[in-house]
Amino acid sequence: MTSSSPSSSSSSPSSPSPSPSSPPSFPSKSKTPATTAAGFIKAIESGSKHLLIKRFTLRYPEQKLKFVGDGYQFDPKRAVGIAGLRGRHILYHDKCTGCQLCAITCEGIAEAIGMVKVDEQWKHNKKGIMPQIDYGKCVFCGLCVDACPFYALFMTNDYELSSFTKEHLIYTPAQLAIKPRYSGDVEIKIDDHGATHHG
Amino acid sequence: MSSEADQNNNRNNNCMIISNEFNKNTIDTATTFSPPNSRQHLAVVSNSSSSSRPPSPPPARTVGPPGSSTALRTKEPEPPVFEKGIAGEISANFGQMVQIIFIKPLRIKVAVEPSNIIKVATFLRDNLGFDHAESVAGTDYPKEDQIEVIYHLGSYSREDLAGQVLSIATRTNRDDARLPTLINIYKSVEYHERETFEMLGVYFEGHPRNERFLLPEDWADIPPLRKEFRIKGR
Amino acid sequence: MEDLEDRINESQKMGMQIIKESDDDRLMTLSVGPQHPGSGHFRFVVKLDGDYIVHCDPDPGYVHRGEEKMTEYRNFIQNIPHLERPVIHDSTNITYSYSLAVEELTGIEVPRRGQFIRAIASELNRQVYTLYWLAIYGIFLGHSTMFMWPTGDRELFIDLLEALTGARVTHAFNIPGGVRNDVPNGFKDRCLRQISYYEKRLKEYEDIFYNNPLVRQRTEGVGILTKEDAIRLGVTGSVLRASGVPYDIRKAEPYDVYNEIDFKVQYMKTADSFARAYVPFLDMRESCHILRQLLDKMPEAGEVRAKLQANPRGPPGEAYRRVESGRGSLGYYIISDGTPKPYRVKISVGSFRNMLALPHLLVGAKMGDMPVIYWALNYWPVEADR
Amino acid sequence: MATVPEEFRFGNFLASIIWIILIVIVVLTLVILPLTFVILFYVPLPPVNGEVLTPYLFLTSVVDPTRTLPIVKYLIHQTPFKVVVFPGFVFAAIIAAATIFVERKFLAKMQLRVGPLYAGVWGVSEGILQLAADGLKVISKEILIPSGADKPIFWAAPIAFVATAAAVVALIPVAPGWVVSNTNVGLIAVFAILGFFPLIALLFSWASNSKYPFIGGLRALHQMIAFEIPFILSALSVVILAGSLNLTQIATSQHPFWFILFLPISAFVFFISSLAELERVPFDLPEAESEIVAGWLTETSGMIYGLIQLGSYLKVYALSALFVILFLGGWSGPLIFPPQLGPADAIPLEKVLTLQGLYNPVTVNAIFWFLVKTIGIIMLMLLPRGISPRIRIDILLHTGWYKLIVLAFVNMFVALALIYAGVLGPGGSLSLH
Repeated sequence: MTSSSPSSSSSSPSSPSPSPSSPPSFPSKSKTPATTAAGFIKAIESGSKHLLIKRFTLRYPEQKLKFVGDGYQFDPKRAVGIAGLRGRHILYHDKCTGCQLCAITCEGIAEAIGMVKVDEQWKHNKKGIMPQIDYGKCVFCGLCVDACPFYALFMTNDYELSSFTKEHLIYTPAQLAIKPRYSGDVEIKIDDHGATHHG
Repeated sequence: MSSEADQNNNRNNNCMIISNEFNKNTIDTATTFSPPNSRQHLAVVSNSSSSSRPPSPPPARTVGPPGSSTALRTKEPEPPVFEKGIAGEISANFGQMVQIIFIKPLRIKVAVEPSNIIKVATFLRDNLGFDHAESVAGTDYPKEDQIEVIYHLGSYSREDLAGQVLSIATRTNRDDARLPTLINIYKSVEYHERETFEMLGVYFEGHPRNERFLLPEDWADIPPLRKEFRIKGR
Repeated sequence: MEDLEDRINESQKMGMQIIKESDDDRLMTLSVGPQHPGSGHFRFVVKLDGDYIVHCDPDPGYVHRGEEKMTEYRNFIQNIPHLERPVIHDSTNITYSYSLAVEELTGIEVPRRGQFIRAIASELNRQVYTLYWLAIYGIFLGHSTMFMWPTGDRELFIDLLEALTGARVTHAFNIPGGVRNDVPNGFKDRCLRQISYYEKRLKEYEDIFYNNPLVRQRTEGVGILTKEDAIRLGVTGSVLRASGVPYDIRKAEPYDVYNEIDFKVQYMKTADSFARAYVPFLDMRESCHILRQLLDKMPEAGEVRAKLQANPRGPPGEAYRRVESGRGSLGYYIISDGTPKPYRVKISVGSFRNMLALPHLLVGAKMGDMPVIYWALNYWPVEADR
Repeated sequence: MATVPEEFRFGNFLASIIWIILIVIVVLTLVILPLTFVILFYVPLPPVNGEVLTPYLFLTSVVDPTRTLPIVKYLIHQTPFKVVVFPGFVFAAIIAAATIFVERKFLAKMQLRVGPLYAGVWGVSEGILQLAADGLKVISKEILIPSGADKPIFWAAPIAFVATAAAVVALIPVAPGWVVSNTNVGLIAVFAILGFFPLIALLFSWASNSKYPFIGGLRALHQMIAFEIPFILSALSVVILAGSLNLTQIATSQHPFWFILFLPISAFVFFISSLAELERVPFDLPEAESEIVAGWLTETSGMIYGLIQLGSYLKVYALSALFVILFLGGWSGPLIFPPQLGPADAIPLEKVLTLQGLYNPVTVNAIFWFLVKTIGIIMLMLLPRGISPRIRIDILLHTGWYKLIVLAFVNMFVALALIYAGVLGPGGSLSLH
């Protein structure tokens, strides 16, 4: 009764792996330890072994993770996104036409985007309106980027947006145009002694 | 192109659902009938290899090259045989009491009158092996002044029914929404029916606890999933 | 199995007897939650006779957000970010079945590579969820190391998902018609390396937790849910599989590419809390196996996303699609009336269905077994409330 | 903009520091110096080194370093010093504090995280000041008393908890002659005092007027009573072998062979029982947070919680020291310290620096070995917290009443057999005295 023998796990290592190049490296065993003492000794061994294994804590403010690419982008021609972190947006003023598609998309999601008037003269932006994003409401889903057909609104790797007041969370078009500087260089390194975050 | 035909077929069916009226057999379900014996024979043949070993995969239902499309989307113009057999068995037993609304791969929807639902559900449980309810969904149709409550039934005990979901729908009047409960047949509907009561105001006769479940204790408004309840500001 | 039945009879007899003998003065009413560390956003009122629970009444709804009502105001794409809020740790799976249902309604075909990426994200997210669940199960048993290790290993999977989807928890990655973006460069190698590391870690988990005699002592034979009861109550996911029913949506109704994947449904027959705790673990191990195959079979190049119109809409109709999430079957029942917004969305979640087993198992159990039984049900309060 | 802090000005900062210095000087000249003189004039001072210590001599000793050491030596042999500082409260409290820090770091390492990090020197000793920071936080927190609580008991219980723990500490000898209270019934006194703890837990949980503390208090009572008996029985076999209840004599009587060689099962039972007595993992049922919130500590807040934590870590020290005395030979160990720290004919200042006259190699050696063993036992007590879950109350009671008592008896009979066979005990073949 106490011996739990999941009928399937015993057979899984022997089952023919469809990808012979990568068989499961560790056959699954689920045997009850022979005695109580053996189980305790196994547990103590497993626990004390970790005193020698490297820790994988990321010491965040001192270390920062390295991300793939420059943030999430979207290619309207191929209608597919480009992988990257969905952080703060970046707005290219020379591309934005003030079409409001991003704001319309956001209407049903977070209502974070509002169109505001800017003091700039662009031929392609007759109305002179551009998105202003309230990061107190934004959920960073990136669907506004998907909606932009003019390569004007992308997302960046900048995720440190905390501020003391709510007003500071509202980013005007001018603030959104600034390219953030993000210098994360820590990557996960996995070796025999465990996984670590390595700078 | 088969998918286009599908769409048309689908649309016809679905239009039917929305403008569904009981007692009026608008779809010719007679074509889907087949004798129960032949259905069971089919079922046994198609699944006899897998029924002995529990963890083995159920028979593949996909037709055509693997992965070219999802399992559900490769539909034959006519309803699949196995599902047709089940629907046929129901129809054979209840005749005009049960109305087959659609038969799709792995999905069957039938509609019954509230007075017959207990009889039909008992038959489904005892004779066909649908042993649990996955969800109970209520939908409000203000134009028709009706509320539809749909039970999605599945089966754990019968291997060949593993992927099947049989939906059994019934409708009640909006103003005095009352339905007989299925809790004595399917214990698993207990919380779902309770949720439907508070979300749509359908009183389930015989249910031990028609009371608040998910909403706040001080909720003093109409049931929120009725269409006339509007979220503020929208 | 006779032994098992004896135990059930014994415990049920005990529970019944206590109810009969006790008068109300003897009973102590305890409110477990919502401020109790062992409940989450959930409350169940238990009545104690000595150390035995004689009555249990679940009271969910503390995080009810009306997701089903909210969907009626947004179009099919806009629904995605808020639909993953009920269970952000499993957010790929909860949008998976939604996407499948919308695809069925609107008739969108997903490209083959997109299907593979979806499945990969789904399996990675299953690991993330199950590790989180396991961590909490560890701390519920007072095993603080089992809280820290899975939490740390989960971080590695979150990093992988972050590279894939761009967000750490709320991915908003599945979309009707495919996935949002293609995999980044070097993703496959990184994934494979991590899986082999992770399988080593799973062995450590087994040593320190599952084979620990004290864990066995606490979980084995506790809270037995027989196969008949499991079927009758309609539980799903690991709870069902622990009761001896090899039911997995990935096998029963293979969606996308799962019919090409060779895997076993993990299940156990002991039907106790240990089985319910061990089946997710076996699932994680099997999920590694699935991930390897998915990465191996994924086409090298191709479209990942079908081109959508701005507001996808389909003919009036209804669809009910399910996927196997970390907590079992997760189904969406969507009725469309031909407009870009759904007419009605019903989310049928595993947590809500498993909640029915909670009073069934707790009555007659000891108070000390409460966290062991409760969290082994794989119950996620936020998801149940929706 | 209320959230933005006031601007920092260096001038204000300097001014505040100067104010503090000024106030300290004023208080020193007006209060402390007169008070010192009054005490020195009116309190009769004892003789040191054959001559009567006068206020004049006492003050000149500050100037003449050679006179400092005799006074220090005199002072540290007085009872108040022993009670307050060395084998008594402060010493135990320092070890308790170190235990908390080591426990956190040790567990963190086992669980692949870093533990306390920011309070301390970055890169060298991270988090070493964390305990001080936590203590400050706990002191500055408001103490909330639940409505309907029995206030006198609610206030008295944490103080009684620390006092009781300190009373146990007072009975523990750390070196020959270094014990606060050297009674002949030391072991019985220890168990008698330990018997207060379930009472305090129950009283406090009752006084909290809350359900979870009450369940926790009852659990504490059950657990401690269940483990009291194997606890005492396992120590009884030590008493049989040593022939004494005095803890110092028990320690010295195992001079060549430690009792753990003859009584391994008793030592095991004693260790398990002391884990249960301390409410440590896997026996932390009275504080099981996932079942009964925080057990009998649910309603504690602020310094009440701090005091109970302090008391429980004092108990950790006391019980591991007791284990060392009963089974590991107390302070016995090879002499590794030099007989003198410096040459005998040194200049006065060097004499002071090398602590001549004060330094006793035997005592220092004894304290060293005692500490080494005690810290080892404490680490052993910390280990289960990383590897084992909490056990259930019925399994716990079953373990206590059925298994441990039987085991304790088994080894007691072994001890009796050894004595009757003439191997051990007074006049035994293996005893040297």
